[in-house]
Amino acid sequence: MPPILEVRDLRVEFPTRRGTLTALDGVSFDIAPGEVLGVVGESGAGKSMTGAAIIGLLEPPGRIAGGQILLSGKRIDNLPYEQMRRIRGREIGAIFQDPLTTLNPLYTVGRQLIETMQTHLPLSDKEARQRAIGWLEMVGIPAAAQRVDSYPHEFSGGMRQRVVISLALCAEPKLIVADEPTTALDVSIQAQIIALLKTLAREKRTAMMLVTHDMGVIAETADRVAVMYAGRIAEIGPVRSVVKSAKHPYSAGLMASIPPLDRKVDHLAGIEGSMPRLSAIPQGCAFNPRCAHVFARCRIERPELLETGSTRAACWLYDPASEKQAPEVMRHV
Amino acid sequence: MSETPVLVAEDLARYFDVSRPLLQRLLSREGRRTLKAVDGVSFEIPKGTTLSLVGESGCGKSTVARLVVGLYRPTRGRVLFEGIELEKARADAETRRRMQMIFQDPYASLNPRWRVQDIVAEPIRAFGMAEGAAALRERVGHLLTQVGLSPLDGEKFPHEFSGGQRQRISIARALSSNPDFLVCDEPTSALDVSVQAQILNLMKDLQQRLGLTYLFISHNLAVVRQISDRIGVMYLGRLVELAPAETLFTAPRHPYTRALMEAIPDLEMTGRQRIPVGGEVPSPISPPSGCPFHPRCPLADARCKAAMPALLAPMTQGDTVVACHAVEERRDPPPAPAGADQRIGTTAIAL
Amino acid sequence: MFAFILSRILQAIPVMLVVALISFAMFAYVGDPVSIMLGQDFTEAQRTQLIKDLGLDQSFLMQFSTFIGNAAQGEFGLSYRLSRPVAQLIGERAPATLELAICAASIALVVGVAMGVYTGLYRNSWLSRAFLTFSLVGVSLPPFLIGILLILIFSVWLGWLPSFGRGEVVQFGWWSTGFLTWSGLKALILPAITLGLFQLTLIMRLVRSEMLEVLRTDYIKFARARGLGNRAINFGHALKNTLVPVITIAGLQLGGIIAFAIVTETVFQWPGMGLLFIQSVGAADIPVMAAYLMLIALVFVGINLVVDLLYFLVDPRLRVGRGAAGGH
Amino acid sequence: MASALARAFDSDLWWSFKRSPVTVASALVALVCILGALLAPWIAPHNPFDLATLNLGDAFKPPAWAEDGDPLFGLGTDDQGRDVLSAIMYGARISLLVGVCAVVFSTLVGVAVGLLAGYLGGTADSLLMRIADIQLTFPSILIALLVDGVVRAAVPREVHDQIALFVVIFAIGISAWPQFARTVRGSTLVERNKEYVLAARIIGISQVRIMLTHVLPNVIGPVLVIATLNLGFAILAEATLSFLGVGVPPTQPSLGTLIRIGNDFLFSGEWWITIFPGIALICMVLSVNLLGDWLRDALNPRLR
Amino acid sequence: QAKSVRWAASGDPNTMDPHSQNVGTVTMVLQQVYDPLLKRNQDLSLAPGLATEWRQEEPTRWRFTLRQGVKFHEGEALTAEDVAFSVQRALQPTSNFGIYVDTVDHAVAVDERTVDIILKRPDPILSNKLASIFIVSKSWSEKHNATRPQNTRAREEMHTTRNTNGTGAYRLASREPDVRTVLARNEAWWGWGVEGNAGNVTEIVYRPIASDATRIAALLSGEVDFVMDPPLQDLNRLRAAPGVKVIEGPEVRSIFLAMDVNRDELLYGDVKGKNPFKDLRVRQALYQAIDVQAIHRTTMRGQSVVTGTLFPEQVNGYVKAEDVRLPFDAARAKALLEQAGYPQGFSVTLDCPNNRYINDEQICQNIAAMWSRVGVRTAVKSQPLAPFFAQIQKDDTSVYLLGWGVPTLDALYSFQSLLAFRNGDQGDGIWNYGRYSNPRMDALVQRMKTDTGEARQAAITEALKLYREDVPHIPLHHQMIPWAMRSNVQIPHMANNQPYFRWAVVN
Ligand SMILES: Nc1ncnc2c1ncn2[C@@H]1O[C@H](COP(=O)(O)OP(=O)(O)OP(=O)(O)O)[C@@H](O)[C@H]1O
Ligand SMILES: Nc1ncnc2c1ncn2[C@@H]1O[C@H](COP(=O)(O)OP(=O)(O)OP(=O)(O)O)[C@@H](O)[C@H]1O
Ligand SMILES: [Mg+2]
Ligand SMILES: [Mg+2]
Repeated sequence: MPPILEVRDLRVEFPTRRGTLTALDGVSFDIAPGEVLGVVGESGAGKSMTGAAIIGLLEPPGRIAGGQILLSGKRIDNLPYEQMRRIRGREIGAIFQDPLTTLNPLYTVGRQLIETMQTHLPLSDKEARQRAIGWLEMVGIPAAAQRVDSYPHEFSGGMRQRVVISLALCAEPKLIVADEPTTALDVSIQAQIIALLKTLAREKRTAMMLVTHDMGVIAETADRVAVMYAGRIAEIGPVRSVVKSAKHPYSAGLMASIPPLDRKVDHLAGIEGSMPRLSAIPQGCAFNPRCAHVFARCRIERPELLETGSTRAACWLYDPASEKQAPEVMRHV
Repeated sequence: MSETPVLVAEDLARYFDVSRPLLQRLLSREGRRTLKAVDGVSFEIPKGTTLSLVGESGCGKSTVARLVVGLYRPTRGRVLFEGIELEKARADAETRRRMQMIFQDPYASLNPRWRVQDIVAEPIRAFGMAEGAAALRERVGHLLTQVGLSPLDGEKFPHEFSGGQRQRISIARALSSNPDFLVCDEPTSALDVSVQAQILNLMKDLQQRLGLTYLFISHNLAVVRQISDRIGVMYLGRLVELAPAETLFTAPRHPYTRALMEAIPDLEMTGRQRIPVGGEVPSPISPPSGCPFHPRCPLADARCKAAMPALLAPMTQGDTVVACHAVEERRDPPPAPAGADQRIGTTAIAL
Repeated sequence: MFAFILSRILQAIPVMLVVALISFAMFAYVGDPVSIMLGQDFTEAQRTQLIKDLGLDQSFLMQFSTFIGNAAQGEFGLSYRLSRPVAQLIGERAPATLELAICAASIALVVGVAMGVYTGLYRNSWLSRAFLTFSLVGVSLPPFLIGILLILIFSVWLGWLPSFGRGEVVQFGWWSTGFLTWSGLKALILPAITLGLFQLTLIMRLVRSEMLEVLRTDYIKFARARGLGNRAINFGHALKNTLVPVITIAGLQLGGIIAFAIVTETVFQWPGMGLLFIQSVGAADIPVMAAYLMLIALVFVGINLVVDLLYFLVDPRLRVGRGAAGGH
Repeated sequence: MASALARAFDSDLWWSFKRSPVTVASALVALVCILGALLAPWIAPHNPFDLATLNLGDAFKPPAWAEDGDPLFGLGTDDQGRDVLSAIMYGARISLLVGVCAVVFSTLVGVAVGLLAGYLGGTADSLLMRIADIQLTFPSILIALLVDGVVRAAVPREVHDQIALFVVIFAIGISAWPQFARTVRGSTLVERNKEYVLAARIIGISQVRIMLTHVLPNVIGPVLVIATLNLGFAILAEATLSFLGVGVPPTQPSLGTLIRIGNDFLFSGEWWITIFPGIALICMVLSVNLLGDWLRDALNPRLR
Repeated sequence: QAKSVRWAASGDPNTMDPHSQNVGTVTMVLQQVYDPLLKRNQDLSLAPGLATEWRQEEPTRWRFTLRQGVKFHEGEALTAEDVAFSVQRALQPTSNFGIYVDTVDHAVAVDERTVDIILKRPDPILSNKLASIFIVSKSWSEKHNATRPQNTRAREEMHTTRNTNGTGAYRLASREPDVRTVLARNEAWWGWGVEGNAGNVTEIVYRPIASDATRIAALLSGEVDFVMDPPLQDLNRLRAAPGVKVIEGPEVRSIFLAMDVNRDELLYGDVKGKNPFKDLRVRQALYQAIDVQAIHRTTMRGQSVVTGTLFPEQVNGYVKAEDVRLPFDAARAKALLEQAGYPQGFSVTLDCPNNRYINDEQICQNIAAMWSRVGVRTAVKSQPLAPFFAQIQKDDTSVYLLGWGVPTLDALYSFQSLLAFRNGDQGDGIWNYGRYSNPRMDALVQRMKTDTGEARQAAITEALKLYREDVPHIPLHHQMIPWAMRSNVQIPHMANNQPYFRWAVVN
């Protein structure tokens, strides 16, 4: 099946007073219909930026400086605003992190739903309202027929996130970009929202890019996962492989940092140091200053995504050419 | 334990008045409205151990923390610091010196206009613990080194540091007065996992080296597990279960504790469908009657709706106390939940 | 809703009392009406008699309570200067000031909001920059200078517009309006512009910054992500949200318009309350000044009430009591 | 100190300053105005305040470049034979003095009240803010007119002229403090619940000290912006009061008084008496406002 | 056809009651509406008004014969009763016109056409005074409950506050205080066609415009036809403006400075223990320090008559020979100061109104500069007229500027108010705030009150001489009042600053 979304070598830059920052550099991946791609990484790694670039809503002065984004085989990164607008909502839906602020407080949720649907679909007011109620029911809002005329502040956080999801889905897009949809929610509510997203994606065969820094959510929801580090993809592959046997030293360290629930450990593995600022990304592999397996080449040359068997990792350890110099091939922690 | 616990909370309660202004209240004929942020919480923390409190947002964890360090006065009940009433204890600088707090938000917990060395030195100055500028500088340098920073960093301002480094500065400040007791209110929840691991390691390390006592607050069960000796689960301002860490994870008793464990995403792709807790967290202004958890509880019956359960020790486990009618009446499923033993090798949690 | 309005009104009472006290206490000292009223020839006995007649020999508290009692009934006595009931005088002058204020406010609001929205949306266009520069010049020009310059240009040089007064007015009961005659409308233009210009620039700047603020919010981003059209986003979502703070400030500004009318009316000899006030200050006409001040306060209280009601209309979050909604 | 300076020149503020030619220009204009005003006694060609030097024979001389101009009086003379240029410099001195003092006064009051209200909260807060509300009920020039009238009546008249300046300063200053108080209170409410304040409280630092060393430095940023913008308003308010005839005494005219006096001669062809002070006033206020505007944008990270 | 004059000045009448307020702004409107017994010619001499003849029957009894066929605006015929009533009305305590009838005991109607006025004592200038008393209808006043003048002091409103019923050439058609007062021609007026009353104005619209600039702008832009008080500095421009003309003429108002010559130490000055103004040499010095010609030229723009005496020539009793100034001589002024013991000068505060007389504040500043130059450091304290008068009427001043008009056109009015010692008698010394006191002056004033003919003039002449010698005031100038109007309007200029529209012609 041809992928619904293809991202090729995406590069996003921010011109600032102290020179141009490269927020994303050479990001490439694709998502097939009905597939859930998880994107994880630490804060500032460029996860949201990737999402924003795909829906064409990079905050100025950020701009796409290179690469391509293709939706169903058509380039969309260079579309004029008006054409891109018709794609947003209709072909690509988006869900943001904070349900408390993503809804316009001055309009009823029904109005916002109807407005969205009528923007993209030829619906009469009555039909649209019917559908709005239907969508609210679908995302599990009890007494939807009455709640459709409520204002956002009359809903709790979890309920609001459901409304946001219904808004993202109501024009039946083929792809959903969900940027940390559960981070702002309580643990118990989080589970509800994830379950909902999963069900909807499966039922509607919608592809989904799920951005989060919660590995648990990814493990449970995603089919494949991309680990990002300093604006680049460090590793990408099937979720089971990444979680169980990450190949890139960073993803491996990340997994090891997660405190286990089932046992107490004396010392969490962790990774020393912290992610570099965009203005000071080291030459070569961005991870090299923190990497336990660093060798000369890492400091000079930037690694491409390399096949490691089950996943693809941007690490020279997996380049047959550098095998000789490499320290012993790392074992999964 | 024969030794006096470092901290004892007895029937601690704190209500907030969230009424509307008098005039409007009179006109719309509504009474005062109180928010019972914490309502009758009791626990003790023996020296050198860690008690953790977990629970969802708004359940009163931070309020307990603030009560314990004396930022709030309790509405009811009292706090004893080494057997002394907190108010009295805090009146004495020497005792005050011995309790410190670490906060959640590494961005708000450091005064952005102060240099790091001044931030760290503030308690030292306040308690007159260093004679002369040189001694002060040396001590600050030492503290910074202790938390894994360079003494040279003292010259900088907080905004020049990453979140994790700021949290270290926060810890350095807390340690600067040589405290015995640290209250940590979600010290890692604003941090990335890799950094969180560093901070947790650091805290554990310090506890071992300095014999600190922690009250540790988090909403993250996995984090709590790594650091606690005992864990209290809070729901709507009350403790619903208080148990040794191991016991809580191997044999959670309260339906809410179980639900929480259920809700944690599973890093092990078992294909098992999680069963999320239904419903929403009720508002603490108008909590449900009886057991506050009953609207969401699969085991709820008429009694749960009517009467508030007391925190009791169930027959089967020695050190655990649970506030649940179902547990008391043994209506609950068998203690060892399916999740715990099946999920061997599971790492999980919200980062 | 009703309770809300009632509570607002109750809250206004102490405000009005304080205003009454201030206006009374302050103006009781500003000038000595006695010497004005006596004219060129009088004896000492006449002087004492007059002081007694005016009640100026009574204790402060007595004078004040009399004042309040009367004021509550809209009774401010007779003007020292004009020997006519103050209420009537002010009643006659109010339409002129109110019409001027309404015009100035409408100009300020309509043009100010429009320019504010434009500069908010197109931050970097040259027109925006021109508007911004213009607005700064606007707040840097003293209003009296603007008035004088406008007269110089449009009345004296070009002879297009009248330089003073209201033109022909049409009387509807006690209300006299200049809106219905050609000369009345022409006479309105210069004073309304002078008065409105300052507020216009303030409102424009306010709307602009609120607009910039709102355009950055998550819900606007989300609205874009849903593919809504620019019009729907800018005017449906963004503008309405900027209204909430704009309403408050604009409300206060409108009060400012009435106060600044003093200057404008002086320059344009506009027969409104401000002119009456300044003339009264010159003659130490205490009753008129006190009444004027009370009226201004009342207008402010009224405006604030309207502002609160507008909040109600615009922002659904205010329609339920605080704390009833969930969420932390 | 040197490092502080170096840092200042390396800061974002300096950078955004350099980048905006309008701002640089307005800073220059403001500097010229301020220097001209401050140094007036030394650099002004005449001393318009010294009555003994005035000669009625010199009255109504047009600017030097005009036909009957006198090179001695660059911008001409007014009805009293005062040199307009000198009068402007001395007048700007008064205007600036009034403006700056009024702003400093309202800033001090406003910041103190705002800090107290925000930090103490509760009854003190509602009381102080209520007062601010009532004060806001009166438009500023009304307040100024009131204060002026009351003070004139309340103090013995020998001291009137000596204190006239202070009265104007007070009158203008008093009408602006609620704005500062509200802003400071707002930020204080935010700051005082920030964790660094809690940390200081746990240590047991005294409330006053916390207010001054922790809260104050963090709420002062917006105050600076408001203060700059208010400076323009204060200068204008002084001019307006003087125009209405209740400002500083006419023997020591401020710019506003000069404009009012000159206004009488506008139609009679002696335009320079009012136009030059008018231009000076506008330049001064405009440059200050431009600077304030820039400062506001530069300090607001979200506008970058 | 309709000929309308739009007329503007800075002030507005504050009542329409004919006997309540003796103020120029009131009179200028009312005298179009009401007639007095005697009217004035263009040179201010007396002419028959409602009375066609008048005679002094006895020293204390005057007889007036009324004009026939005169009707009030509301239709009733003028009778002797109306005249007697009007005089009595002016005598009421609430009247502000007492000074014009101070010698009158009462008035009686002898028959339909004859009225006798009985005096308390002989009054040489009664006829002059009666030219200021308007005649109202008795029946109308009684019907509207207005038999006494409106008491502005008691804050009352009467029918007469806003309504009129006179016999004059114009009727009050409508009135909005401070905004607009409209007068309509009374075609039935007895005077049309008589004695050169050839006016053709059918409607007068009066509008007060307080701001000088605005008033002038309105004239220039053609919004008004006639401005009574154009600012002096604008005269040149007005003269040059097409379609506008300026007519000039003297006003019976003199501007002078008066000094506190009573206190032992000045209230506002730095001389301790003595009052420099008590020293004649200091008064002369200050007099001679003033370059009044410069003020005349610059500040007054030629619109003043420099004077050395108390009142202008239009006033009865004026003596040309006494109208001589001490010469301007700064050196002499310094010398005099030195002789008086003030080689370093002293400081003093000059009180000054700023909206009462023509360029009052500027004149004060001029003088302050001139005095400063001879060493008398002068601070000017200028205020609007209300606080200014409030202050000086408490004698709370050291030196002040005052302007004095003489509505009776007789010397007594000035001497009595300004220079007599304040002894509690009606009118004596009530504007003498420097409390100048000279028994000789007081005696002369008493003589002016009773003497007639030559004897009286002798007293006045002597008083004027004393005024020059004693220097209780420093006289400056008599004001000139230019009127500005559109060229198609002709209104004769009057020294009492009153326009008489019965003479006005619009082309
Ligand atoms: N306007 C901007 N100017 C300069 N840099 C920016 C701007 N916006 C974002 N960045 C930088 O771009 C990088 C990527 O940001 P992004 O928001 O995508 O991170 P993220 O992975 O979503 O992090 P989080 O988990 O915190 O949401 C960050 O380092 C951020 O500092
Ligand atoms: N000062 C206060 N005034 C009124 N209500 C308060 C106050 N402080 C806390 N609350 C309320 O008390 C309840 C408990 O708050 P608390 O901060 O203790 O929760 P928490 O468990 O720390 O939540 P979180 O995980 O979000 O930090 C909340 O509903 C909160 O809104
Ligand atoms: Mg993000
Ligand atoms: Mg908390």
